[in-house]
Amino acid sequence: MARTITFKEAIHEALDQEMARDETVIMMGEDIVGGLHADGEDDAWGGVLGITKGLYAKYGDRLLDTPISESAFIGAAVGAATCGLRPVAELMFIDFMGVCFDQIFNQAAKFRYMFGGKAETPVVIRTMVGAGFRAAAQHSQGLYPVFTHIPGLKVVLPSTPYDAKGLLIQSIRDNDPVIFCEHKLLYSIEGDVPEESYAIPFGEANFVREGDDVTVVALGGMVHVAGEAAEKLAGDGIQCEIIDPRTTSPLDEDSIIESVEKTGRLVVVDESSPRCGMAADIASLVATQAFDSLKGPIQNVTPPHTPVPFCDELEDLYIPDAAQVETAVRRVAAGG
Amino acid sequence: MARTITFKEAIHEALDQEMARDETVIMMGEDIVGGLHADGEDDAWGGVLGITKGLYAKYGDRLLDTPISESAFIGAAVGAATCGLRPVAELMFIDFMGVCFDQIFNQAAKFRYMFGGKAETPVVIRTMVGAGFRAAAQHSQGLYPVFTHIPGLKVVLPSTPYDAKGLLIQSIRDNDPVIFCEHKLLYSIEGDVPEESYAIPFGEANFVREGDDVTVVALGGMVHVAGEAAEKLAGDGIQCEIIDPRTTSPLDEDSIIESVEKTGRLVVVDESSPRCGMAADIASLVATQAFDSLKGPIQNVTPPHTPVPFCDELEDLYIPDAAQVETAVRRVAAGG
Amino acid sequence: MDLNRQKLLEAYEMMKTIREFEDRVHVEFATGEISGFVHLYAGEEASAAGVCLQLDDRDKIASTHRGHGHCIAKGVEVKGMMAEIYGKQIGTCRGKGGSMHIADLDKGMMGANGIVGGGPPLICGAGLAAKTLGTGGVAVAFVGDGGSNQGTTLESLNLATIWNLPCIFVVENNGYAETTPSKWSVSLSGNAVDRAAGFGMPGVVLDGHDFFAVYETAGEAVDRARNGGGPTLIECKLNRYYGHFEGDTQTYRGPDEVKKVREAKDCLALFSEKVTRDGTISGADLQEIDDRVMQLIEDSVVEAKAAPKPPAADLLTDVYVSY
Amino acid sequence: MDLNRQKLLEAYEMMKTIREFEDRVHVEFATGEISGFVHLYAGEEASAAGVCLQLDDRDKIASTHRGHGHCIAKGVEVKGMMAEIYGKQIGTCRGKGGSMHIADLDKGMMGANGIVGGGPPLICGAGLAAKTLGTGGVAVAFVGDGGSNQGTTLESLNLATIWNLPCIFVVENNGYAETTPSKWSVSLSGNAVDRAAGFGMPGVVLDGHDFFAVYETAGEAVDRARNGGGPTLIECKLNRYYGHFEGDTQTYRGPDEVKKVREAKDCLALFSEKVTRDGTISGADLQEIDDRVMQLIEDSVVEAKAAPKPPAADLLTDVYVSY
Ligand SMILES: Cc1ncc(C[n+]2csc(CCOP(=O)(O)OP(=O)(O)O)c2C)c(N)n1
Ligand SMILES: Cc1ncc(C[n+]2csc(CCOP(=O)(O)OP(=O)(O)O)c2C)c(N)n1
Ligand SMILES: [Mg+2]
Ligand SMILES: [Mg+2]
Repeated sequence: MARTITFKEAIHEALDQEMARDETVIMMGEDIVGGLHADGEDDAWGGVLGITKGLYAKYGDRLLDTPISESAFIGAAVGAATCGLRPVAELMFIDFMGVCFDQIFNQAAKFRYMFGGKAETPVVIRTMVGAGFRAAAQHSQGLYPVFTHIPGLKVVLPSTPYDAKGLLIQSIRDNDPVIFCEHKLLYSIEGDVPEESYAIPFGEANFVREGDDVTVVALGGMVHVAGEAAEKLAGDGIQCEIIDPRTTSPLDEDSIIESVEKTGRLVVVDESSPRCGMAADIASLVATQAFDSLKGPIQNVTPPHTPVPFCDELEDLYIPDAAQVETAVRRVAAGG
Repeated sequence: MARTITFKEAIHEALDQEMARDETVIMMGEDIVGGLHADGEDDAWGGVLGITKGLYAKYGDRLLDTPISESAFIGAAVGAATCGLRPVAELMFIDFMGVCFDQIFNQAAKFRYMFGGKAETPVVIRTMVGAGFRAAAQHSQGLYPVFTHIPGLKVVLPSTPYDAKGLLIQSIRDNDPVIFCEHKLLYSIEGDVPEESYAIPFGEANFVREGDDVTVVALGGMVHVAGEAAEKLAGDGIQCEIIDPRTTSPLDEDSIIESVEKTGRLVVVDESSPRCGMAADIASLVATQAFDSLKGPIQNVTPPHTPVPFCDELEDLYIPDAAQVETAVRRVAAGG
Repeated sequence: MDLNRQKLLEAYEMMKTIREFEDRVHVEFATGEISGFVHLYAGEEASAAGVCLQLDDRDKIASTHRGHGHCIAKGVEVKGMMAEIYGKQIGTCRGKGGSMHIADLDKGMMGANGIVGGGPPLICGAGLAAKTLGTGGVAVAFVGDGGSNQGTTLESLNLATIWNLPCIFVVENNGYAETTPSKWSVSLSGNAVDRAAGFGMPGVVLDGHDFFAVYETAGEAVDRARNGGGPTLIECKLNRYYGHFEGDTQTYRGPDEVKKVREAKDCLALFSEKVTRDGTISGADLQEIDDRVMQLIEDSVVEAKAAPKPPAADLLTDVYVSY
Repeated sequence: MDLNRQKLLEAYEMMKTIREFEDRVHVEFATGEISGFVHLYAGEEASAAGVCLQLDDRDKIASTHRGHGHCIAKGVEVKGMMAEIYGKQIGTCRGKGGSMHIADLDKGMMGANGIVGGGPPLICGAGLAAKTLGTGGVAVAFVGDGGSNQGTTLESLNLATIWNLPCIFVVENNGYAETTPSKWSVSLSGNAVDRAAGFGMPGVVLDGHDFFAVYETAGEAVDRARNGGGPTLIECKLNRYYGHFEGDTQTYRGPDEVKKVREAKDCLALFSEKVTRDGTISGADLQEIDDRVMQLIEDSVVEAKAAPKPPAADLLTDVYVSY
């Protein structure tokens, strides 16, 4: 039975159902219970945005508050994952990766390969990504391209409540280390989500909208921006095919290529930094694998090569918007 | 007066000349003096590969050995750079970025922007990159795409002794944070290097070889691999234009585009991981900015999406070789 | 202590300015006109003031996400700060940094920091620069109890010792890191100061509501650092009056916790009482300062609100010195 | 101490196996047939053996770049290890890890580690898993004096305390991190143990050449951990016989430094002397072990050399469980 719930609720529900289903699922992070060892209410916060609130009442010690020691507790999640648990660790903002990246990219990501196939590390790192919160340069980054770059990691970037739930359940059941990226502007969006548990397989893009004229690959929050542009463009007879890869690693290359084979035109819309970013990655995929189908230049719509500014107006300029996508689509539709 | 010296000597010489020229240049890193506080010989190591050996005798306390606390000492270099020094910090292997990345990407890289243009952070981080040393998964990575991804950082990747000296001098004189990547397999290569001091500007690619048929953009150690392939191909009448960007950030986009406008064909050869890597970045640049000049698909030659294996034979298979470049060039030359 | 009347008035004005600044930001934030994450320092003023009044122009500080108090204490212009929090072009950082990133290098203020534990390594660098350049300067890292558990902080303690740096680490232990109590998160003891010895430096713990205690201890640490005696760790036990950030309902705190602290441990009240009791300073003197401070804060809000946002072009500027 | 004859013979065989393994790798490395970075544990055997003989199958260890000794002590197969160092398919890690990455999770050996300080966070996780799953297991992180300065290690000490984990941190202080002496780099005192108290855990320092001292102290720490008493820090003062890695000329060491240590502080000699002195064990018993060990090492080298390299296809396998 599907109901309309928020992205945030979908994440909470996925965690709840998996913790209920599997006793080896545990969670850890800063203030994910929140207040536990203090004098006031237990479970006061449930994470900085309240996403895990209520889980402590159900699962008790399987939720662990942590000190501000990301290397130690993310590393502990990684270590515990090799010892029979399925930890879900919360890195509050992906921007904090700089104090704990080693445990993710040199340890979790490489164990299986370095150890000759004799390790499994089923750890999930949930983390907030993206701009739009007026949170400035150190709390607004995408950074998932950095994780996508690392062999051994899987990277998930849901854009809807439905996908958030199904992909998080898959992340927890998956036997490889997964970076689960939650775009902070999406938490409040609503969508139909089945009550029952379901897993969405990795590496299967979602065709958000079908169309014959231009392929638009959009990621995370940008899926909605692209949708807005597509709506407008449809009025002018330009039909966009919007593809949401949902996971950047593995990437559903086939779906992207197939679509470009049909449309001959590609726009990639992504909110992470442009250099060595996701847009470049996907543009390169198509330029190397589906070049002959292309009728004209690929257009990437990304922020500029700058940190994220604080001031609202500048931040709004920083984030790609529907108008930019529209322009890009019109340009490729006109060309070739 | 130019003499033939090694890449390693060129780096030593650049450091020596800059320390002599400018008293605010200091150096820090693990064992860069080596033995200083111990009972045997001072300056016993001069860094793990002996590159800084001899500088302590000349510059004394301006070289600082450090504990194995990369966050603290890389951060100290960053902090000192905002207080009137020009520190050159050595991160022994770029693979160790995971324990200190925050000080680089959230602090050094963002100060100027976050502080409204009121900061300069002239810090250089020298670091070893690349595979081929049989050093396995945690000591053999490229990782410069991760730094290239970050706005606010400059990233340098020299391929010859001449470039190593000139680019390192520029790095030290530069007023922005610079990641200076030394490919460990290049240390022993020789080349002509002027004795006098000179700086090579950033963002100016080197046309290693001119040719009309195929543009080959190659980076770091791959410049030599591409050269080998080009030599062979020339025998068969295929003329490669080899471009070595020398700095990945800033990237000399114009030179790459101009060359592709001439040849219509592009092969990118890079040793870093393929996803969101340098090859993808450059392929995307061309697919978005010079598409109409392209006569056929771009070919990227990179390692597979795997960690670096230990065993010699597997590592050799991992690293792109001249045969792979040759095949790629022949394919693009034949197509379109 | 070298606290003459002049210096006492200065201390009071500094603390009062911080308090009024924070109280006002609290009020203005609630109107919705201020964006982003804002962490207020109210209640902790004696720490910033007691330390920074021992510093001079050669000296550097690095702060935390809760940075306004340190900024004001190190002499950053209040109007620029307020405008920065409003994201305006006349802000200290041209509106590009916001509350969590106010910095003014010319004043020796190396930045608030969005990364817990971001400051201590930088301060090792500031100390190293002072030592290398022979400026005689010292460098102070402020860090929270939560930040005292960050590896970057712990490494910095050791580095400062073995490099013999003129550094001071001030742990402002306000009892919480967000909701997490320091009595649990800091080695189960709640005492960050206990770590000093293991890192080879003197450690002092004190009542951080007491300006005089902070001032005296900081003075000793600064002297030691300036004279080549190396680093010190100072732990100030104190309290924050508002939530972790604006919007925090603070249900994790005991019911009357903040109320009690405000009544018994207010650093401004304690200070006023002490200096007026012995007659050095009159109530009227303080009132005069209060009035001036209120006016300054009022003006800073009015000017901040009226000021223009940065132009669109600013999005792309100041990423690099040259590129 | 529960050291019966059987256990003593086991201890001797373990230490002897490590010694012969390392001595032989040293010799073989010089021929050029072994690639990469190889860090030998010779001289430090009493630490690995003293600790690991207190552990059982439920228990986990994490090691460092200098990992061979810990692997052998935790029961990893010597032939597989040797083959791994040669990069062969029959190696513990199919030739894909090499000396710095030998791991055998089935044996509770969570890996050597190329990253200094990589192990302690992982060991917090192993301890947490044991606690959560109620296995009764304990988890031990070995870390060098150099590694004791890494933020990851320091954070882990605090985490283990506040989560009350069944963890033990064994700092093997061999006097150097590469060329850098611990008497300087570790808080100027050279004593990592001094940090234990600040992180709320017992700390014990001992002579790491003395198997009996290590064994006894480790036993107490293991007992405490198993019984819910939380973590312990043990610092073993010891020496390495070879260079930091193979190829290191060690000119940073005092002229006769290693020679003197080998003469006065050899853990195998001290052990043999003690157990033969009181007659529990005869020289012939030890000789028998020596012979067996020599043969094992000889066989492991012969087999390793003869074994095939992994097939080319292995380059692409085992990046993920599924992708
Ligand atoms: C590396 C990092 N981890 C987590 C956070 C999120 N965060 C911001 S402030 C804070 C609590 C800090 O507590 P404390 O250091 O005691 O300072 P206080 O807020 O009490 O002044 C946390 C967890 C962060 N900004 N950076
Ligand atoms: C994070 C990190 N920094 C630096 C290195 C390089 N490195 C490898 S071993 C070593 C010295 C380690 O010293 P110690 O911890 O005392 O162990 P020991 O070698 O003495 O056994 C260094 C600096 C590394 N591998 N990882
Ligand atoms: Mg606090
Ligand atoms: Mg050591």
